[in-house]
Amino acid sequence: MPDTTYTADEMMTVTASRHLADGAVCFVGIGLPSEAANLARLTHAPNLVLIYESGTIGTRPLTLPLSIGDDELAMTALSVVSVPEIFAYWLQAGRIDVGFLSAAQIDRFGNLNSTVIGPYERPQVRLPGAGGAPEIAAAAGQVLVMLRQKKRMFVGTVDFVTSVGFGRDGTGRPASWGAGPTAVITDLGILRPDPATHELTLTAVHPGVEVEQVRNETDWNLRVAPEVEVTEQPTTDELVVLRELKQRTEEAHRR
Amino acid sequence: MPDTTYTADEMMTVTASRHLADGAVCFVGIGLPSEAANLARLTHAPNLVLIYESGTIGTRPLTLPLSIGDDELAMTALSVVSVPEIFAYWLQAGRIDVGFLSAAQIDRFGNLNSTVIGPYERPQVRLPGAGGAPEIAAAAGQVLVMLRQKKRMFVGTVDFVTSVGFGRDGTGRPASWGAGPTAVITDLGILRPDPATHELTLTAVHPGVEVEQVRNETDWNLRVAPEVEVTEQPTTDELVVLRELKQRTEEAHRR
Amino acid sequence: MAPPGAGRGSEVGSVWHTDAVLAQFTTLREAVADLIGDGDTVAMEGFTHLIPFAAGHEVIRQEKRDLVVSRLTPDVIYDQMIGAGCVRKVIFSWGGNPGVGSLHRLRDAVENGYPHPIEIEEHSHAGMAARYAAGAAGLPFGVLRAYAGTDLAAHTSTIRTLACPFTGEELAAVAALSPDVAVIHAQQADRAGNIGMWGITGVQKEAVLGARRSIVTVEEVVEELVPLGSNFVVLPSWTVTAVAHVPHGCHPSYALGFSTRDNRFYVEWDEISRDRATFDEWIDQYVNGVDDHAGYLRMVGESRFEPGHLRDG
Amino acid sequence: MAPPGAGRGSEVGSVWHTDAVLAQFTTLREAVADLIGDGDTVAMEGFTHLIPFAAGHEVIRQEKRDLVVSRLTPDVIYDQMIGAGCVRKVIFSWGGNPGVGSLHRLRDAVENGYPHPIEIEEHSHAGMAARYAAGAAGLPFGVLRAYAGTDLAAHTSTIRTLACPFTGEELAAVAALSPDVAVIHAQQADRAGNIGMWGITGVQKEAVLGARRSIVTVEEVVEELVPLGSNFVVLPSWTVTAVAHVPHGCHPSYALGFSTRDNRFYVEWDEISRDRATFDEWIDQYVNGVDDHAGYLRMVGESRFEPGHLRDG
Repeated sequence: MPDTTYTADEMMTVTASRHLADGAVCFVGIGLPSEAANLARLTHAPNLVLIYESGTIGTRPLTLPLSIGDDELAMTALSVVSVPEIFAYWLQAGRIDVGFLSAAQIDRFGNLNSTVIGPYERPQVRLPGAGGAPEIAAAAGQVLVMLRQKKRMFVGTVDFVTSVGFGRDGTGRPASWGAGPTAVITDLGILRPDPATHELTLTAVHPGVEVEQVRNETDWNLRVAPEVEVTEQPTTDELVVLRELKQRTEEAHRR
Repeated sequence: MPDTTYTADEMMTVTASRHLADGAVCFVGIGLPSEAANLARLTHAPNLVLIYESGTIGTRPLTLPLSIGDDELAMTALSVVSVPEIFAYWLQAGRIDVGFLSAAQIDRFGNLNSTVIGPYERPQVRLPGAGGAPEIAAAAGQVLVMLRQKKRMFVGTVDFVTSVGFGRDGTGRPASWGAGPTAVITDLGILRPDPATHELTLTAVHPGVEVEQVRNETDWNLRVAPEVEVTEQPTTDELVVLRELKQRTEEAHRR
Repeated sequence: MAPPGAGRGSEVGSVWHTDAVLAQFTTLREAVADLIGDGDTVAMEGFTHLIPFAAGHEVIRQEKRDLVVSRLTPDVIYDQMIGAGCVRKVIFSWGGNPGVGSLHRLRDAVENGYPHPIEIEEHSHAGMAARYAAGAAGLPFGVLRAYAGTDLAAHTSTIRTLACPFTGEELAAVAALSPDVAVIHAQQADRAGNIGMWGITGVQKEAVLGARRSIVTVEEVVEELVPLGSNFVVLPSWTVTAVAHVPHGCHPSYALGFSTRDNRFYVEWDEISRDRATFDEWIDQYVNGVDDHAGYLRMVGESRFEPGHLRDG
Repeated sequence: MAPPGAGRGSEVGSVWHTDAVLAQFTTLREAVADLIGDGDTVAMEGFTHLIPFAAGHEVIRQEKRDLVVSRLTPDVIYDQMIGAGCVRKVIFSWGGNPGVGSLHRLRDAVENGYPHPIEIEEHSHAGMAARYAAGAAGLPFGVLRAYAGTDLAAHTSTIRTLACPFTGEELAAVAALSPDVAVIHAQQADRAGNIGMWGITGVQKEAVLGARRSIVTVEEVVEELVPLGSNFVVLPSWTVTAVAHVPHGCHPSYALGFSTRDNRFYVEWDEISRDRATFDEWIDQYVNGVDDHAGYLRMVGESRFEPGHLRDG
């Protein structure tokens, strides 16, 4: 049963969580991806395998971690391995089905920037940097990207390619890699790469969102699919689970 | 107090054990080296660190292992690591002070053969092969070699270089490696490489052994040091500890 | 070299369907029948400890042929498989009977071509370990400081050299070893098929992670894996293909916490394997003459185990 | 690249004298004074868990200068050291306040050259991990499938490419990272100075094994290390230079089994560090205004720890 009282962020998180099939192996970044992945695990995908770059494999946190290495992740994991091992034996080896990323900028070919705004040597804003993202973007079977649709984040070309989507011109992704970004899930809708050109294309909007709104929050001439779907509203169950998860998390982090 | 009733093998083992200083980190092969290293640990070198290639670090076996991965090694170790790790992080990284090897053949420049007698493609005798020896021979701070002095084993040139001493002509050991074989300890005496030519030279005989005996059991024209020392007889304590160790071991292996 | 992430799933609608299925519990007979084919490259690993003998016997019983078998220490398990005619090629680094002497069936095959000629591909332990590690990491090769000055590289095509792009130092490169099937014995599986092992674990983790398929025999099935002891290693269920509950499946090797090594058997093997007829007789009686590992254990006799170290499997 | 085995001992008579000495128990003050010099490359590692904050504060207190500091996740510890003027260069892969936002002191140094300009050398986590692993393995470089198509390689001289000698595939090579000093916090040392840690251990083992010298602060000193929990890692005493008993030496990070992460502090740090004056005040009060970590803990107040998770140190 759909619940009509939800926020745009909740819509985004629920939509992202629905992209994760039960039993998939998911390499999760902190923040929005972690929230969506754990929502999936607590709803339709109880056997989702969550791997965090701190080395926790098969972790089942009760609360969302504030940091990628919180004790909740270690204590609820099937096993914990070293950081060199998690990147070599688990990510690089191609054992990850879904890599889940966010970023400060994304361009029309799904390339991600989390390094700098402005020139590298004299940045206007120095962002945190790559972390595990470049190799997740390359090696995961597919990549899901989650970020809020804002004009300053959806830019024609990113200031710095931290993680490769389809390359600067859409042809830069080697065939031997994973499929790359298959969906960019925002608070307004879903963008997917065009099968031929790899240009991100609006294929779905969330209920009540107009295509024009998405265009306005995109700093390039956004392609729109011939038929734009409307995503399904969150169910009451999804919202209840998500809100309880966030409440438990806030209580834990306040301590 | 010296004990005059001992075997040539016991003399060899005791002599080898005396080459290990307390606190040294020793990478140990099975058989004679393992016996000598554990004798040292149970006598003058209680803090000798024994590492076996099965991944056991700081092991303190009560009985000698029959195989390099016996449970006695795992259960008495400070820690156990994987085999890839023991070779990469511990041996290759240069953490080993003394590598302790044996072989089927040794040549005048301390090169060791444990691969084949005869040509490689059509061997007369197919020996077990390299195991950990080539990298122990290269990376350990120094190498001690233990084997019985027999003409068929002390050959002018080995049929196959499994582990490098000083190379085929005595000049083949890179300066960046460990010191290589510093002593070849046999049941008759001790051979050491000449500082200039690296040719193995008889520097000591065990009590009661004539230089001529050693020459007769060497299949090349053996160099003899100007002054050949005589090694010290085993003490009663050394013999008691060694014999108890061997008896415990035999009882354990008979089960 | 399989590309990372390629060919492991397919997108249907907006949901990714994964191949990362959980391990199936099965019998060892079914696992060997289904997962090991003639001509496969098979790594039956275990460094003295946890050697998967029951699986080796099942391979003999099912008359698998032309196998390429890899192992750091071929040990008695490959001696048996070679003597029984299952093996076309051995990839190894130390082929002896530890603490006892030769592997007579391996030697007979290499020296005399009996029961048929076999190929060998020979490395050092360090090289083999680096090959498995590269396989587990999805890299086409491993780098190590090794082989220089030895005669090994001249006889082994999976050893090459490469220069460090920073210092120019010349190092050894070894080709990754990614077996078709990895077979290991472990102490425990939980009910979901997650594998736990401890003590000396050799290259088993790397062999399984680098292999296309894997079979794990276990001493016991438990509700939950509880890490204990030094070097507790976990293989998640989704990295394993088949799990079979085979108590004492590693005899005459041992499983720490369950049994001790049957050193006497290793000594006796020297006599059994030295003579072709005695060997054939032993295989007929102890392997082909029984239905499964339980039958083998009855033949061997419970007296062979150290009672104090046994638990019910 | 130091050659393997070279320069670590000398032969006197027939006995090898080793440099492999056991770790010395000392105070953190002495350890930092003796082992960290101005200009050194220092790796203070810990992935969220077990971050050696007490040691970082001691570095600030002793006014170390021109340090090259490496860490996958610079975190608040390097933010403090950078703001206090100890750092010449940061080698890193993710420089944020996890779950909170920016490291303001790091940003102020990079964006505005305050308190002085700093150099950066930037990798991905995978690359940094491979660099530490190469250092621990005594190799001059590590190999990984990474960086292709990104703008990182163009800005970082410790990233190059090399071709697989078997397949021709082009891969990334990263220069080994072998710090002058590695500094970590662990749960336990035994009386001989052997170190035990568990839970998330990041790259700490590699950092210590790859470093010339090392300092380990520990939550407690025990008679004997008893492996427990997943991923129990041991560093033998002879691989460590100095051990100091510093309970809660990782606050506001956490030590599994001893404390929980002080998430509130990380959130508050955002405000403290945003402003130069507020930052200076905090350092004056909490670091320079106290003699040692016990003093810091008194300032912070025991109320900051989760009582249920604490044991007496």
